[in-house]
Amino acid sequence: MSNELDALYQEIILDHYKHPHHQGLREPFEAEVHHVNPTCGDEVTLRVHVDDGVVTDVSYDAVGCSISQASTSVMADLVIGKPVAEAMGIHQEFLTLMQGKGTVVPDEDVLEDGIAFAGVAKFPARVKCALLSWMAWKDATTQAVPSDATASKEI
Amino acid sequence: MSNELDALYQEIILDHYKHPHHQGLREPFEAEVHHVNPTCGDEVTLRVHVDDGVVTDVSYDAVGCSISQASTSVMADLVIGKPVAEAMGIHQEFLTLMQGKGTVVPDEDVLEDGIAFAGVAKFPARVKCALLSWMAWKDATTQAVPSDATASKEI
Amino acid sequence: MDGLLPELDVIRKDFPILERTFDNGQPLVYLDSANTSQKPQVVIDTMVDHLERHNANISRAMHQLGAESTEAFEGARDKVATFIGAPDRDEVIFTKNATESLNLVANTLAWATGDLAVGEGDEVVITEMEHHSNIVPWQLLTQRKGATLRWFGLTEDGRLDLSNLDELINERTKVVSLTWVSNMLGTINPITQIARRAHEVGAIVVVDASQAVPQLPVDVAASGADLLAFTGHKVVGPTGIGVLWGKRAVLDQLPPFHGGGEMIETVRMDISTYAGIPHKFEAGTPPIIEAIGLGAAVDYLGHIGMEAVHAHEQAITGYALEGLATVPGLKVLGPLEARERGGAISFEVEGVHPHDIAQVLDSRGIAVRAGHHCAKPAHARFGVQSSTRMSSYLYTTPSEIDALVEGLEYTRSYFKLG
Amino acid sequence: MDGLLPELDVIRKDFPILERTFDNGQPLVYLDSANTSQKPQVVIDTMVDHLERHNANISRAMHQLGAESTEAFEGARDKVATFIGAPDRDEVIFTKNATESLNLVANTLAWATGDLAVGEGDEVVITEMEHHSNIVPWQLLTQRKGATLRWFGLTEDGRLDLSNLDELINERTKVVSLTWVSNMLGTINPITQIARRAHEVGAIVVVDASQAVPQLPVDVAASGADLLAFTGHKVVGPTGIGVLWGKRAVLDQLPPFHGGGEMIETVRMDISTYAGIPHKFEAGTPPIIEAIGLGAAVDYLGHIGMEAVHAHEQAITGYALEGLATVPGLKVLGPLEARERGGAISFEVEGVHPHDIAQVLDSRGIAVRAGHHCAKPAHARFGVQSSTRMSSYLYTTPSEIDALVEGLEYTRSYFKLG
Ligand SMILES: Cc1ncc(COP(=O)(O)O)c(C=O)c1O
Ligand SMILES: Cc1ncc(COP(=O)(O)O)c(C=O)c1O
Repeated sequence: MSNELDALYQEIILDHYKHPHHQGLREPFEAEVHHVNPTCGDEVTLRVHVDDGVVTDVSYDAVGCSISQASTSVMADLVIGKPVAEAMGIHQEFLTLMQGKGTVVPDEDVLEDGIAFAGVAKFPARVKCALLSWMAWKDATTQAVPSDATASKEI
Repeated sequence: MSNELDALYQEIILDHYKHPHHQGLREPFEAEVHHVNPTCGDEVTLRVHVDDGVVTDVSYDAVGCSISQASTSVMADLVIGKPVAEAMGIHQEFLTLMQGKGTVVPDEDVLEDGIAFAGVAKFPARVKCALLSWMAWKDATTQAVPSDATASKEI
Repeated sequence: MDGLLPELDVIRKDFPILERTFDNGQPLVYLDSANTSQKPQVVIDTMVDHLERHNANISRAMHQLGAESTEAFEGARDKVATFIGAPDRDEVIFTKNATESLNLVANTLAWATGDLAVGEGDEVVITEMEHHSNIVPWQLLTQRKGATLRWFGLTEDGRLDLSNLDELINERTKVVSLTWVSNMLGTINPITQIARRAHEVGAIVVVDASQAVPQLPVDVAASGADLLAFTGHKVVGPTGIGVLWGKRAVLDQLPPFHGGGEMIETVRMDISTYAGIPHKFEAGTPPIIEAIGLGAAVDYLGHIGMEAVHAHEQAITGYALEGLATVPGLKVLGPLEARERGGAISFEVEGVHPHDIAQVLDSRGIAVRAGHHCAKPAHARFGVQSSTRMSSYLYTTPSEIDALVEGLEYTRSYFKLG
Repeated sequence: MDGLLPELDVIRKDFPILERTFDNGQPLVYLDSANTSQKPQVVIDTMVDHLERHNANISRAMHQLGAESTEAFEGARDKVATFIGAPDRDEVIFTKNATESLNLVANTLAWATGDLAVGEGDEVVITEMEHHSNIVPWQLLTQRKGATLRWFGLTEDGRLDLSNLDELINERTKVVSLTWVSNMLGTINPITQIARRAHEVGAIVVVDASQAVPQLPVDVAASGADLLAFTGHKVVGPTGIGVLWGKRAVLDQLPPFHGGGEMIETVRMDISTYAGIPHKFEAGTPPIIEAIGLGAAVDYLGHIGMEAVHAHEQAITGYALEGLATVPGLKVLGPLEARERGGAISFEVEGVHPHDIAQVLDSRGIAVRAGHHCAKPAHARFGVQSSTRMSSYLYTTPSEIDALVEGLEYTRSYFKLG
């Protein structure tokens, strides 16, 4: 049973959980959103600062389990500094991994620490935890950026 | 299977069905009621004329199956001419017979042709048919007679 | 006989109750499937397996049993969505029966604001052949909101009288709600044509598909319906489960129905926010086992194929119409062509009341329905209080129809009709 | 240990799921009964027997199967009435779950006229420890009718703060709705005392007995409730069935809930009249199999005896409270005395999130619930987002509690807490 758990709770996840990156709410920002996981009550308030098409900052205040906290930290690492379109691509890649029920092999070049979440995809009840802040980020970024800008770049 | 049916469809019942007594709506009357069996839609409009504590007339217009039609006819035979309290007693006796699931032995002195309904008590779905007009009669009579009058006499 | 299901004997073996014989030795001849259908073993076994091995509450439970239960429940939603051609699985709302589905719509419309709101001067249109479950909710809505209830009348042969279609459905019409297949007359209504007119004037279309989903291949997206209701127990599924399908755009506009667990996003003492569809309309612990049973039921029907089920129903209905025509004094209420109707056939026999017919048939093991079949206005339209109704399904055999016709002959002789 | 059910091993054998082992070889330790209870074989078998031999629609069906089905369904109503001490069997309304029962009350009150009508200036009183299913319906009612929602706060040890009882329940109060036993804190509330005050000011009292009926001997007539709700799946019955009990005088005054089949007296196109209770509130084909399953469930519990079930729950709860007290950093939310609480125990463990606790326990086969347990306001009151909850039932053994406590120790070590 420990193996099972270890597949879920990778060291990387526990590290991010204990020492989350980019935590806190900062200025400036163009959009702030508040997302909750209705099932368990986990919450995140998240701000996005986009400057000249680049995700310049993601700041947040979040309450939740190790998976959701670590996922928020990894997400911030991954998207900060990236052009919006590229960041959206990473979001899509992470989404595909999470919805793959454990059958998708993650690409470390794209997802970096995010590959540690491959094990989460086998625990359907935890997928929502891992996705909470990614969904919040996408929502906020879509608000922060004029929609046709994102759309056209996404192609 | 014919035996089963014959227990239900006694000759007396079929006779009353084909030639119902006291049919039609007449004057005078103190109360008129309209009852329906919500399950099947059978209906009866029934009038009661009480004179000096005696059920002087019961007149009706009814749509329904053989059991409900025959029961109405037999009921009218039984209560017309009886003091209200005595008629209420007969009503109670018939009710007991119907609710007895076939275990109650009817008293021919009280129920006369009504004893033919003993077989109906074994068919739960038909008990409502047999009781429709009796319930209507009780309702109308209670309206026609000041309540304490009935109550005190019922003892 | 053309159109009968090829392996009817094998299909009958799937339904344990069909082996039932009564105390008097008579085998069951079940001709009351429009009232409720019988259940194949696979539906029963699926429910039992879940109860004995996987039972847990859903969504909220994160443990293994909870995950298994959630997967089975949401899997049933996928199956239903596929079965009725729903473009989006989240558009499938689980209710307790068709009646709740229809009331859900009428009740949320009562509190809706914006385009969907129903108020004074607005009209709701139904038909004279509706089941009470598609009449009373609209009476309550229109009475409470000061709107007007109107309805299509019926022609002598039991079809909708569409001669005043354009007047009846007009600029004031907010909702048109009608049955796809009548449970009393058997009539199949031209819902797509009526929906077209309704959409022209901006009304939403609610379809009561309680008798259609069991009998016809149903494609909700092509039907013209904005919202569509049916009930589990008539599609070889269990009781306690119904479905409301609706277009996302319409469902999103409606306010929540019941308040409680599962339908919320967040709750504070003073105010709450609500989840998206389907959960917004599924307050409380849903009928979990029942949804799972329904999933197995639509799988079963899907496996046989609804085209085949429909062909079987038409063959049996045609054979029954022929047989019934031989009974003296028998008059069918509704269309006389099998091709234009569903498998419920209501009729009168001169000189015997429907209860008495049903009683005699019952003594021979034949189960039919007698009464108003929850369609009093349609009965009133034809000047009768009640009727006798036989209704077949995929397990019905021609010899069961023969038994019915013989039973009716016997009934006439029992009641000494010439 | 005092109070345990004498033949616990035999009882456990009645529940097939308790023999379940998971893929990793761990046997199931089911400590999530406040979420949903497991089902004894007799409940499953009763449902299967009905489906395989007696299935038919009720009331409306007059044939033999219909008579059998109706008798079984109405027999279940008698059983439930006896089980909860209802003075009149017609006061027992079958719904789909407790949530529907509570919404039925709030929804019909929205359309009530006369004494029961709720409008501007009127107040509805609930408590901060309610399940969402007893919060959201009252928010919707008060918002829609312009009335005011008020609530009892909670004391630090998880009880109702009754210090402002007389102010909170006052001449403006129309409805007081509260839970008998909290599903999060385990608190047993003094409902009779509160009902007395409510009746002084002429308010009606609605009791959410979802956690009380499974655990306590319940006598509705003595409880002080005017209306009382519970849910089948928590009393070893199936999903898809709930109960609303109400005093006849109150139920008679309420307008109908959903419109449709079975709830009518007569229907015309323009207007309808309605049946008396219980049918007035049971539109459509009811959850027949589910009601019959619930009948078998309350028979099963009645046979064991609710005094004995309650004593067992108290013994296990006491043992669990002791065991949990040995886990470093663990804090129980709610009363700490087994005698004053039901069998749901929610707790926090410093340094580990409830999801992570539940996940580690699950890997050892132990099923508990993590989250807000549909009681967000009560969690907010104690400054937490979520908690872990263990909940026992009549089949729970002391060694399962030992497994939980060991599992919590293991969780702490897994997450490297000192
Ligand atoms: C106290 C309480 N009230 C109401 C409910 C709602 O019950 P259901 O989900 O069966 O409607 C529950 C259970 O979830 C409960 O514990
Ligand atoms: C046409 C039609 N509509 C609605 C219903 C109601 O279904 P239920 O009683 O399952 O809610 C029925 C069946 O009784 C029906 O035949």
